[in-house]
Amino acid sequence: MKRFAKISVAVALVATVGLAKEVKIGVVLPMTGPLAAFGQTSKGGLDIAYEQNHKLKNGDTIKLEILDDRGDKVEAATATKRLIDKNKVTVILGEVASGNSMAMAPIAEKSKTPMITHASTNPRVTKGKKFVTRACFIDPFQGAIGAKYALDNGYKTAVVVVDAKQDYSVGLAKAFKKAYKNGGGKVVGTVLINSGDKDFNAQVSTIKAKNPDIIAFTGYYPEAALMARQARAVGVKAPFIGADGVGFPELVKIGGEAVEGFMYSDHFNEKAASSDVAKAYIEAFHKKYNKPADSMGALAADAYNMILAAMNKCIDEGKAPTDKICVNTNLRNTKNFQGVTGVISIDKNGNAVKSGVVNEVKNGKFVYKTTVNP
Amino acid sequence: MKMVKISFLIISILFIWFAQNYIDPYALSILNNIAIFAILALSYNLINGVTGQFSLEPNGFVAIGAYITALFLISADTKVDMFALEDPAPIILAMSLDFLPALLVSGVVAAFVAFILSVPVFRVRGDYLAIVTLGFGFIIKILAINNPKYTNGAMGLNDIPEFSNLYWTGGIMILTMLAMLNIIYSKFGRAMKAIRDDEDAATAMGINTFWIKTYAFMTSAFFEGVGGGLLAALLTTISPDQFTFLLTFQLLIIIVLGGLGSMTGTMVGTILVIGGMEWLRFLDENMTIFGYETGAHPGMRMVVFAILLIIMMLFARKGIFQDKELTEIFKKGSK
Amino acid sequence: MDFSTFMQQMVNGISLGSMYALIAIGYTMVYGVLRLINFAHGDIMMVGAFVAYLANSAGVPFEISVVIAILAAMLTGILTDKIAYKPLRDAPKISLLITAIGISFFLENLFNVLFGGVPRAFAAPEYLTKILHLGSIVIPVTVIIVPVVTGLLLGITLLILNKTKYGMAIRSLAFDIPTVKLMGINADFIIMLVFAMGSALAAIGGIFYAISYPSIDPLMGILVGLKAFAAAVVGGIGSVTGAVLGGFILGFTEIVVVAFMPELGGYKDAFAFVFLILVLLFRPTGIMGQDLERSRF
Amino acid sequence: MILELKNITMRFGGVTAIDNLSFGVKTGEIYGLIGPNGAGKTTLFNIVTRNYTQTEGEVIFNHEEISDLKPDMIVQRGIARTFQNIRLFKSMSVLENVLIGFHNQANYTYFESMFRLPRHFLFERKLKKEAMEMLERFGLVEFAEVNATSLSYGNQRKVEIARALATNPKLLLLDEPAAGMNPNETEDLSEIIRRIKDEFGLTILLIEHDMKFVNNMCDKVLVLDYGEEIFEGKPSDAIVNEKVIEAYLGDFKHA
Repeated sequence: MKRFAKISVAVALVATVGLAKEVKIGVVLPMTGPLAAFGQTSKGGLDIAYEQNHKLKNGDTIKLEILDDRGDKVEAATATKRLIDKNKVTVILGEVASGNSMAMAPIAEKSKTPMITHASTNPRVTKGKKFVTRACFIDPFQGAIGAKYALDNGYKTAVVVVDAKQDYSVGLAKAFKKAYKNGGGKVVGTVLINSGDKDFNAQVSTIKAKNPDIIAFTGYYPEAALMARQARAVGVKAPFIGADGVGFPELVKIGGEAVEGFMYSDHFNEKAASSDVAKAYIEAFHKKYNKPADSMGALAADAYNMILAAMNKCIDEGKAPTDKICVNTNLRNTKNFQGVTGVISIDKNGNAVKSGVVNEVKNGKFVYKTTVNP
Repeated sequence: MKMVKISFLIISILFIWFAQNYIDPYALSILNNIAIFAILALSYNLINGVTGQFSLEPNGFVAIGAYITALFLISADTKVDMFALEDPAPIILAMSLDFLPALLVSGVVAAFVAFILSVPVFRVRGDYLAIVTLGFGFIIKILAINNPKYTNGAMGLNDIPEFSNLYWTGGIMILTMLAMLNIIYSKFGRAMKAIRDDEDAATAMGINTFWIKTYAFMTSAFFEGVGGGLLAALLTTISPDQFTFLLTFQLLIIIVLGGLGSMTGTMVGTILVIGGMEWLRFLDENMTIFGYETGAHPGMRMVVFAILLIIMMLFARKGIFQDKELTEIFKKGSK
Repeated sequence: MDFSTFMQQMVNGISLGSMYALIAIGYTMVYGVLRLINFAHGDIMMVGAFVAYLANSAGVPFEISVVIAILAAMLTGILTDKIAYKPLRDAPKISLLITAIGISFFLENLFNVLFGGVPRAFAAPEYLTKILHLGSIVIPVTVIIVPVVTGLLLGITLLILNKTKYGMAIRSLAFDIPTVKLMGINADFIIMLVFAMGSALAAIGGIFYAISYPSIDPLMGILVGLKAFAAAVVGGIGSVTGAVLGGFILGFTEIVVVAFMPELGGYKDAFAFVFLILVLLFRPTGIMGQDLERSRF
Repeated sequence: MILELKNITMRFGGVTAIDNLSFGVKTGEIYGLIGPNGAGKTTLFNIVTRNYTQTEGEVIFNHEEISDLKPDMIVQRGIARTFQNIRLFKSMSVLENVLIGFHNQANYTYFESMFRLPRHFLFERKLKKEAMEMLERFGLVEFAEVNATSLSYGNQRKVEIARALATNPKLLLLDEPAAGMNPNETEDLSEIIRRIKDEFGLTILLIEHDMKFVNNMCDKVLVLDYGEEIFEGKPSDAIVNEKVIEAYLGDFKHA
């Protein structure tokens, strides 16, 4: 009887190798629209990881189905439904903006399709969801990094700028305020903006009136650059501190020297990466794009590799890599996964516990300052 | 002639029953989209095609309908958890209704807003109607963004229970079609067409054109509100940015392609445009034409549609059905 | 709200107002002559800003790329008229409006496809982005240049309209195109001139807008265009000075009111449309306008 | 006296179109308004139909001052009109055009139509019957389903009058009904006008240039020149009146 079992496993292996199936991963990214820079840089990192490896243990090849949601949450929801129902993908990778991910999460959960977001830091994306995991840290941690760094450097009073249109910004602002108050800082004001706005005269004059030591900007880079410009133009001297939504070359291009000294927390910085996985990725990145590797690309690569690792584990357990339940379970149980952005392990609510960095804009360049561990 | 109408009715009811049970989810979601856009286009055609008032109001009323229905459907504790900027106002927490009453209330509220809007709008003639209704759409969006206590602000609403299936969307589509045809084939429909052809002559016939235009505007608004509610319950997530002018632009293409003033034309227009939008999606994605990788160009689909609309206006201004109904074409043909 | 901040906001208000004015002039001229709301006009402003950006980043000196941008915008305006509006000269009003919307969508999405939706940094030369310090008031230099240039252009436009042969032809077209044609004036050439002038002014407005708010994207023309048209209606559609007046009123209100009551910030974009509805209710012809409704009996 | 106009003056900017004019029309009369082009005839017409508001003066219809009524209100009071250039509804059939005239006589509400309640059918049938009778009276039954604007000029004029009659008027205003018609069409038209006047007990106020038509139709005429009254009385007297001839001949002098 044993012989027969061995033969059938061999046959199964041969059979699967023979007709190496395609395993589809659905990817939803904002390739156009206000958040286009996030989408395009994420795809850059994903392409590197795909070139490095797109074969599973059993010979199946990975196929990426990438859809653009124009940075709009309804389009993100529709794209997710299309990927699951029409393209029959096994896993959904994406999205960047927390608002969009929160529109996608219920759809993935309802159809029991594992979904991993590589960059949405708002805790409510994975809250109460068994099929949604995350490859990046969450806002309470990132808010704490920014608050601690500001207080350590003697900025006692702060005005918090919130982008009322982005869940990411609202969540981050709440976390920053909590950590800043606990650390002894004083929030002297909150100012609302809407992403897509260009004129911040009103907000800037309110900040000038409050005259804080530091301005905590929790939105994305297009508005950050414009506000910095208009603040400097009105004579506001206080430095800005932001988060991963700000760390993009366009910040300097649009902001000019108004963004000099702009501090921000982030997932990854080339200089701080030590592991050989990271080094291989950075080297491949420089060869392909000859510009410094950014955090969005690195996170996307990590998420992609975590999916492959989970699928390979399913194959070891004798299940098919397209078995959504198995892939999801393995994804949720990822422990000490050596990724480009550091060691990643997923806790019980599907969030990643990992370290973060703080960078600063110094004459037009993003300079690494320090690393903060969970 | 009666037979033609009855047979159409039966065929569509059978089709809806068949589609809901036997078609794969993706195709079903397209059918749902077509049904909802048909409701919006049919009612939009009343004010635009039949009464000849060039208004750009749909996205405003669809937004009203979507928000009201969503707020009625979402349970109180989901609201508390979802509202991030400010806690929901007591009235918002108290709001809860079943699907049908929620849709009806959305329609009535939209119609009431239309009535208030019609006072400034119909006092004056011509192009200002287009700009004011366009401005109305913006004002609704800005109100939604700046009142987080009532609408969760710019982040919109998620986790809306998915009630919309083809029975609801298809059923209401049929009711909308019947209502529109009943209005057109009555003294009110004739009065609307008279206003479209020559408003002064209509006044000289003793028609109070202000009221007739307001009836048409309120009817359009009612069904656009209901359509908005169905859309919210289909997409399960809505946000202020979603109800932009693009929605009105799509409806414009539909009624122009189908034939301004023709309801059967609008049905055909909806199927062609919404089906086409989905089918042309490949234009946005990476295409390999003769081996040449074009790379993904999102937005190409809309460029094609914009060109299509301009060509249609230049060469086929009357649309497929002109302003005739299917039945009329049969009648004309047969004589 | 101390004095310096007040002056600060006054100056910003004038600058934004003049940008609206530049774009509003184009709307009012086209409407005055053709009774057509040129929905694509806002996007022509975007074309101006984008072409200036593209030429400049391709190494062309800023001043020349501005000229190229103006020419490109004029060409776009003229082509729009030739391809989409001329064949429909005597079609029902509704077809013209739908075609105008079609052109507007075509331009937006074409630029979106060609240059992607990524907001781009608009690099203006040093002398345009310098910041002056008058006592405690901090004034970016554009805030002075823009109103001055606008005043200049308004003067030139009025001069052309009132003093030149073509200007007279344009003004007469505003009353009755068929009769003007009878008098041997090539109406289509004059209409082309109107589109060219309107588009050129819109391009300049677009470039100034891009200098003050240096991130440009294909959809930047929509809202600004609509607000400029609302300003033209408030000022009195058909009257160029009315359009400029309307533009200033709108620009001024948006900046100053929001500066005094920051919590109204979110409603900034709605002011234009609230003005519009008020004007329609109480004075449909606008502040300076006269009733263009030709007698129908 | 069914219609009375007292000291009517109408100024457009600097131009005085009508200068302090007063006249009255008795019930059952066919009253003609004649005069050279630009004499103010159509302006006077539009004052009666309230499309224009006179600068000074009163308009009394059926002993009621109607100056502050809107154009559609005076139709319900019983004043119907036709237009100089026939303005039929181009997308509708002849029958539908006439049905528009009956609009206010069908009192069923919007919802009764939408939900097809009995009153809708009741009135629609009644309206259709009355409309067909009206077409019969004008000999247009065979064209009922035909698109109104595809008819001959004479027939289109008949449809327009039929449509005006459908509003059940007491006073019918005809703006150059015989314009552009050949002699036997004019004859046919004047015969119909006389018949409907008696059958519906109408009063008719008409503007006309065709003196032969005015002569055998009108009981009384008012001749206008530059907005002033230069003659009122029987048409036969008007033709021989020295001032009237001078006004018309004068036309050549001005040219």
